[in-house]
Amino acid sequence: MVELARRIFSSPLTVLGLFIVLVIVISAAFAPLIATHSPTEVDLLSKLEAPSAEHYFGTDEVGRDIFSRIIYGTRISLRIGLLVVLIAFPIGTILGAIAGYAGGRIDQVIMRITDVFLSFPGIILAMSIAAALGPSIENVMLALAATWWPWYTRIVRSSVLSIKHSEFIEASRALGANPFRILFKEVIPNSIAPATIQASLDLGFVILSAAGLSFIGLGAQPPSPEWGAMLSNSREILREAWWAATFPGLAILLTVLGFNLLGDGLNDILDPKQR
Amino acid sequence: MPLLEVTNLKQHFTTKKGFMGDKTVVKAVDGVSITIDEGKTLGVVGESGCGKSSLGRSILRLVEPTEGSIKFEGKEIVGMSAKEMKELRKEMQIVFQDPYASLNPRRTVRQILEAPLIIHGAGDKAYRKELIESLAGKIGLRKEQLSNYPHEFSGGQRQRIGIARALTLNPKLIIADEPVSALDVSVQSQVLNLMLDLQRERNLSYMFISHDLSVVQHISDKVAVMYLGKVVEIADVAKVYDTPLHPYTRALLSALPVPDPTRIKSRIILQGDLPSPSNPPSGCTFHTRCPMATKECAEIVPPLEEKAPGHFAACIHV
Amino acid sequence: MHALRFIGKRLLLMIPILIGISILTFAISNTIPGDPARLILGPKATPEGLEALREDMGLNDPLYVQYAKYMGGIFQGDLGESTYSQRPVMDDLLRYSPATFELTLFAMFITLLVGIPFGVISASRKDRIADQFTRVFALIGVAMPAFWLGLLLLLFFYLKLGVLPGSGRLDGGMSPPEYITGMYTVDALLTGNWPVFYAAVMHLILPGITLAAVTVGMITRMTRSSMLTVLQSDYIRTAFAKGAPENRVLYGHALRNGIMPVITLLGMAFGHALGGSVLVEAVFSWPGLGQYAVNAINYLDFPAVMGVTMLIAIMFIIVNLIVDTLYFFIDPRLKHN
Amino acid sequence: MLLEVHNMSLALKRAGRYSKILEDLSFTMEQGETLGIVGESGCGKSMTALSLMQLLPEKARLGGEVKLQGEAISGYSKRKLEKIRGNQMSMIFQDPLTSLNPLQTVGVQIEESLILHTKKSKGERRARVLQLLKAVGLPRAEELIDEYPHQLSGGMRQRIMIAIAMACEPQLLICDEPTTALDVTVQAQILELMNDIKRQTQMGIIMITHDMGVVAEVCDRVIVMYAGKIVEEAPVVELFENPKHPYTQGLLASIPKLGQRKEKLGSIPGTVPTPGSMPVGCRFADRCPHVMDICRNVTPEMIRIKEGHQTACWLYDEKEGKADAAAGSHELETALHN
Amino acid sequence: QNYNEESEGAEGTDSPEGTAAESNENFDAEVFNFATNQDIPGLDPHGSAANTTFRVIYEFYDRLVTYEGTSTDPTPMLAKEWEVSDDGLEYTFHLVEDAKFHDGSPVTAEAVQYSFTRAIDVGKSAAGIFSKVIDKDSFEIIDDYTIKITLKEPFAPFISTLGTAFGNIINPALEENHGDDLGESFLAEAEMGSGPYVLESWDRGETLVMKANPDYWGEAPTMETVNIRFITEASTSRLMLEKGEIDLIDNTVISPEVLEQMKDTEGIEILEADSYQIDYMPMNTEKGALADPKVRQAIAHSINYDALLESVYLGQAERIVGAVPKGMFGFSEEAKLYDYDLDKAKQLLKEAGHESGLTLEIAISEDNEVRSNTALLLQSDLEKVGVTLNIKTYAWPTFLDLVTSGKHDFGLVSWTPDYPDPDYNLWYFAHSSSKGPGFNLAFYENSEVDSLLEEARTSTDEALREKNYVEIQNIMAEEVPYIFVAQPKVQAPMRTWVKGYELNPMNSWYVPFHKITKEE
Ligand SMILES: Nc1ncnc2c1ncn2[C@@H]1O[C@H](COP(=O)(O)OP(=O)(O)OP(=O)(O)O)[C@@H](O)[C@H]1O
Ligand SMILES: Nc1ncnc2c1ncn2[C@@H]1O[C@H](COP(=O)(O)OP(=O)(O)OP(=O)(O)O)[C@@H](O)[C@H]1O
Ligand SMILES: [Mg+2]
Ligand SMILES: [Mg+2]
Repeated sequence: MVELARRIFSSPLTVLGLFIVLVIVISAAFAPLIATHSPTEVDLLSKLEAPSAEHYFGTDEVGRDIFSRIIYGTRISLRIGLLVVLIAFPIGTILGAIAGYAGGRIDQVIMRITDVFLSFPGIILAMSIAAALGPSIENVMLALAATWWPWYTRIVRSSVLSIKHSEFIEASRALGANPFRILFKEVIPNSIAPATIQASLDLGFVILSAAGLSFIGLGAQPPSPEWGAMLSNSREILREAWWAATFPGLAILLTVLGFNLLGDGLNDILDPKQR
Repeated sequence: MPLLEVTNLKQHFTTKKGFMGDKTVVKAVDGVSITIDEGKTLGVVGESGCGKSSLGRSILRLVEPTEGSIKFEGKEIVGMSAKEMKELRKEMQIVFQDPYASLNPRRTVRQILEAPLIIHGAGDKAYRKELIESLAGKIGLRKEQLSNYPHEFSGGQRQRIGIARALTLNPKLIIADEPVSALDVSVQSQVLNLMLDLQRERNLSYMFISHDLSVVQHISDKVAVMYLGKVVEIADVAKVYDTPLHPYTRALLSALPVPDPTRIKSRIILQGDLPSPSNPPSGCTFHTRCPMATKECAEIVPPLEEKAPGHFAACIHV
Repeated sequence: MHALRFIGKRLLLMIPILIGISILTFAISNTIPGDPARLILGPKATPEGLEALREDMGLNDPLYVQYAKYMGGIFQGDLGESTYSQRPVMDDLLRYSPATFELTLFAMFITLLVGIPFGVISASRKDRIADQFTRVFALIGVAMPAFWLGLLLLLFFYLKLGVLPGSGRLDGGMSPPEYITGMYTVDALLTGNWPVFYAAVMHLILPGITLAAVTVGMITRMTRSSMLTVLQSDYIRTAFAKGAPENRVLYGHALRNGIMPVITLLGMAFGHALGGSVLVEAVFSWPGLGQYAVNAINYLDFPAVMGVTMLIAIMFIIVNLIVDTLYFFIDPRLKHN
Repeated sequence: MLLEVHNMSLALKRAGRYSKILEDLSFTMEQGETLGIVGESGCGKSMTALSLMQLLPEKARLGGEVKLQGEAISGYSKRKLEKIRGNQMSMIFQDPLTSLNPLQTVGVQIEESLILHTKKSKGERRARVLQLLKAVGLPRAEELIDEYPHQLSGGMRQRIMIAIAMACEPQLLICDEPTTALDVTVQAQILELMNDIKRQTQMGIIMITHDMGVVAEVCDRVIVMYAGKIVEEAPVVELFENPKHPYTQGLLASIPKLGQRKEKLGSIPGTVPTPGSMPVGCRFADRCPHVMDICRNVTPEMIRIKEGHQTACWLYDEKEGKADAAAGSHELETALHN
Repeated sequence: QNYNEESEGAEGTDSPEGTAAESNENFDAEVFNFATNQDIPGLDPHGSAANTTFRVIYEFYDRLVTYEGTSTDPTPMLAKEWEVSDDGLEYTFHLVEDAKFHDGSPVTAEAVQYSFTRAIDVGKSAAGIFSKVIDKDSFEIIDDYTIKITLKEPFAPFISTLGTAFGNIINPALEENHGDDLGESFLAEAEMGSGPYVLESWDRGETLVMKANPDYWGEAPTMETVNIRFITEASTSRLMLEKGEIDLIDNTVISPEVLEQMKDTEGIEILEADSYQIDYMPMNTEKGALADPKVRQAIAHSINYDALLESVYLGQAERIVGAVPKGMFGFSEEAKLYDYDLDKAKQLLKEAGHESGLTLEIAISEDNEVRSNTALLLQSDLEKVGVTLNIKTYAWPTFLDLVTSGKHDFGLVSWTPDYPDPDYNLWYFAHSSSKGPGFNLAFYENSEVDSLLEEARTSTDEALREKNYVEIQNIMAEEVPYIFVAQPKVQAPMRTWVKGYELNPMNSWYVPFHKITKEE
């Protein structure tokens, strides 16, 4: 533990990542305490006000406080990121482990299905789902999860393949353990590390993708303070009210950056090759 | 009746090689017959890739043998149902070469040692605890070390944990697949000593696989020398080492660097490397490297014959 | 010969994937509630007209019949007719895809040009300033919302500086070069049409950079980690032991080995860029597949949606096939196996 | 004098901290001599070799002085070092598969040394490469030159490594466990080749190994290392017949000898201390059957036992020491903790 | 706001001449650049219902009659004059004699007959209008330049319909290109008209280029070249307008908020004009609580119309009461206006038995700020009377499906009539035969309204028709199947150098390129 902490602190970028992620998590947890205004209350008298002591990040085109919206937006973004990863990760991991461990025909079938989803253009899937079920954050998450899991399948499968013939797994078989036990007690715990690191990076990427979908109007719907939607709504007045687009943009940038730095750091720390 | 009797065992692997998926057949074990008596050790030596591990693994049915018969205490193992086989697994265990790879890095030593007992539903919690702790003592671990993870141990300790795991179910036969090859000499001797002690104590039988001739000779009662999936010589250890018959055995023995600077050696240096088991030479598979090879060697597959009492070799020239 | 067999095999493998994709798309498009016939005819249509059109479009057939018909068409190179543009989907795809392809390829070009040297520098200066700098730079590219970046670039390079054009593939009023590949830069080059070539390149720069931002990050990161692994390998030590100077080792030995996983990733990056082009095309009014797809979905143009999806999937698979083939030629271990 | 090493020490950065890997190594070597370095895994044998070549990982602190043929190479610039590496001194690594670049043909890899250090023309280089291939006993040199490492067997690869190292006829050849990864029969071939080379050239060879058999076969003189320090140095016969340091004695005792069956082997209890947590005093103290108080407090100096034979142990003092306090392996029993 | 100042200052100080030079650079009096974000699906006048198509085919083709400037009265075009029989069934048109198609052949009575029969045969959008009253036997060619059309039944707005894009006259030479699809695939990408412009090139999704027709029979077109450019991103087209690369942006592209911001930009002008567009809210009268007129009335009372017009439309709209837009014939001045009266609303809800509150859902289609803001405001208004309004956004196809199949409570729709006659809107909105797919999205049914509508449609008596329409509006005001929210103004951002552009209230998509000039 101490060792881990020392490793983390020996890399300034990882510390930065950790810091950003912490700030986001804290903002999400204590949004009502941190926010200075309601995130959705419209105040037409004070629209497009520049940043000031009253409105730290200014106000948007209907007079909502951008700072508060961004703070509340962390909740949405974190929720999207976490839920998508939490849906995609187990599906991908289990399928990948089964494919890798079972091999043969099962592997073939699973990997072909994975290929289908992998080569399926995700954004079209998202658009179709939005068209079918209506644009909403939930549907965006569904679409993202549907296109995300194959990555975990691939990663886990390849790491399963690399440990599949390990002697400790062989030993377990020699002891008479059934495949189920081997899969869950021996194979999966030893092959999800790379996928876990990927998942931590993905938290950022999912948020980014969701913002992209919101940007083209498929994601979060108007009153909700989703960053991509905020950015989208204010893009036309980028020059008159720079703050309206800049802060949501920065929020996305920093969030993704934070998760990336952290994920990269974890990778460097956990990857035995680079020790 | 020998504890283990293996007759004409074959283990062929069909592999898709490379990008193309060309199928090749690797005859890893190609008609091996051996026996192991109770309380005795059979040493199996040979160079890398000659099929030693495959032999061990197919005896345990970790891979399905292609052909042949394996009898444990007279019972045929080949074709046995999964359920019966599970029962039998208590009797035969395996110890692996790599002390780093043979223990699940994410489980504590206690969990590792407890797993076999759980799998076979042996005893209750208290019993298991006691058994594990006594085993730990045997291999020189303190109780509190049981909750450590494998990476916190040295190679020798890990190898002993591997042996302890094999012992939890109190088997009769242990197949030790190069248990000391990855260890430093000073540690290797610890493990060898432990194995010898255990054998005496529990009347264990070993199949001891190694490529190190001196180690094999130290621990074995009988030795089988393998070359390209076949046993080329098998006999009591003294016979094999003192009067080796097969030219391969002789070459092996003479190639061994002896830790004695004063000894003057006359070496038989074999030419070339071990041929690929997927494309073995015709006739006697050794003829391509054999200093004694003649024309017939390329044609006749030499049978394993009793050339001297209790001393079998597969060569037409002895 | 080996290579041919390999490619043949891979092409065969595409078939189940494409069937899977077609089923998936078909299923999804058919869960979208709405009546394409009504969309075509608009709110002012007569019920008889609607019915006739639906019959005509085969919308009254059971789903599996529709699917079978569709697949039957595909094998004759017929992707059906777009209900929106009322042209064969194939024609539409030929019209829209070169733009996307050109943009994506250009972005890949930038990606390689920037990503690989950055990755190499980063790896060879691990944990030093240059490394930290390139890593942060790459990460910002990855983390920057493409649409935002696009807008900022437009604001700066188009409005403020006025050095680069703002939208479309050519200057207003300029007519495109003779259609050969549909990629304006290539066609202009082939026909020696220099003004058009210049304009086409200028128009590619901003969307290209925007699209490449993410992939540069991906490639830089992968190059870095792959180079780090390679730099620790024994043969690098051998090269140093021979007395080879650092640059010779870096570029002569390490890079070629380190580039392998990067090449694999390149296929993925290409797919990513294809997907990302939807957003970038929107910002830069780039008349490509992304725009076409958005339109197709907005108008329940199922044949078009199917067509685009299949095309993007095929492109993705083919690029990955090319990547694997490249791999095959670069790595002698695969050739001789 | 071919090589003089004075007080060489090395610290490496690990997880943000420097830890001492090598401490105060001093030894010398004559032209044509083969010096063996033995010791347990992790004791710093490879690091010693890499320190000599100055091919250390980044953030390494290397101290002391190294003189090659009287030239203090330890102070050389990168440029100058590149000139001597592969030229005056070469190195062969343990794993012949991973030590060759998988993407270059064998010919190109051998030729590289020639490009770097000689002014030979293309044709001359090719001729030299062919000559080298033949010299290391490889058949079909003409074809081999265009093959890739993966097409060759382990023994052939190791011969290629030797050819690379020999390309510029170095004065010093450092071999880091050159046969460990090989099969016995192939190992015998390579050792034979090494001995041939030794006979034919005046090259000094440093042979790193943990196999006492190999030491006995090829070395003239041996250095025994333990936990980053030299504990004993002696001519090969002297070392086997008259080992002084308890560690050396233990090491020799734990080797199963031909003719010795199912007997208890000697062994050394405990494990090697890790670089981060070296004990004060003698590093072997915790495992030593003869441990005394002084061992745990004061680091023993190298003591001359006889001409060419020295050891770092408190059991001995200058001259002949307390005559053979520890003699045979039988005293170093206690195999296991139980 | 200081960024704004700074940037303007920066631009100003950067190069006062620079800006001028730049605009000079992009100024070309011969070329008109028009930006829209909507692609053109196809060019067949009979096959498309898209405004972007109308805009260009209106320039490629001529019609019997047309709408000039801001007028919504049909004026002669190809038909220099016409007579209508007293029973309103027979129309005789006299064609101009110098009109020529772009291939040089004259525009004759045969072409007229050909065009209308094809419209009906093709059976798409255009047929929706014409097949009710004419079929292929309706035509009688009297001579080359005279044609008589006999309606199946009287249809008062007939002349008005002829001025729509569906009434464009196509060169019968199209027949040579027929194939088996009535030339649909050919005409989707080509034009065979006689209008002031010819199609020069069309890069789908990018630019459509029109060139002046040098042999145009009418007044020579002013613009030599017209580029219709597809720029999907509104902010990009805005930038390009500022740069002078674009002369005019489609009035649907930029939201009122941003237009507000653009007003002060130098060189840019926002053209404002009345339109017949109405934004309205159908309430499903066949479903749940909304089936009760009291509830609908209550809702009508709970909307703060003034605030809505002010904050959502930024004042650029007028409140309306009925389906007939202000300014159109038949508009009722007297229909009841519901005032913003929460007490009354609560009272009505109580009477209807919804004291304890009510939950309803409003469906809107995506990507329109005005609609989503309207819904938001509505939501907060209704909350005050205890009605919870959930907003659901749908993609346009899904939305269309939902509201035409009656699964909605509320919808929110914008609508512009194709021809300036109350018959158009009212028939669609109120006739029982139009329920659902016919776009009677309230599923409103009132037999009195039905018969009034039918009578007015078949009558030629303008006074009677007007009376009927007013009556219908009054009835509907009482029963409130729809809440008519606003009649917004059309605002088109353009360069100040654009002269002569008039927005027609009915055809707000129409840009008379052939009459527009550019003067610096
Ligand atoms: N599962 C398998 N699939 C395909 N080929 C295999 C498999 N297992 C072993 N082989 C092949 O069978 C041959 C014998 O392998 P085996 O591992 O039994 O040799 P070994 O004598 O144990 O060698 P080593 O000393 O290297 O452990 C080798 O050529 C090997 O490549
Ligand atoms: N790159 C490195 N960074 C930090 N410490 C290292 C590095 N490489 C090796 N070490 C440490 O240096 C010590 C000496 O390692 P070295 O490789 O020289 O041992 P060795 O005697 O060659 O062992 P072996 O017989 O296993 O090859 C070990 O404790 C090892 O953990
Ligand atoms: Mg083995
Ligand atoms: Mg080493």
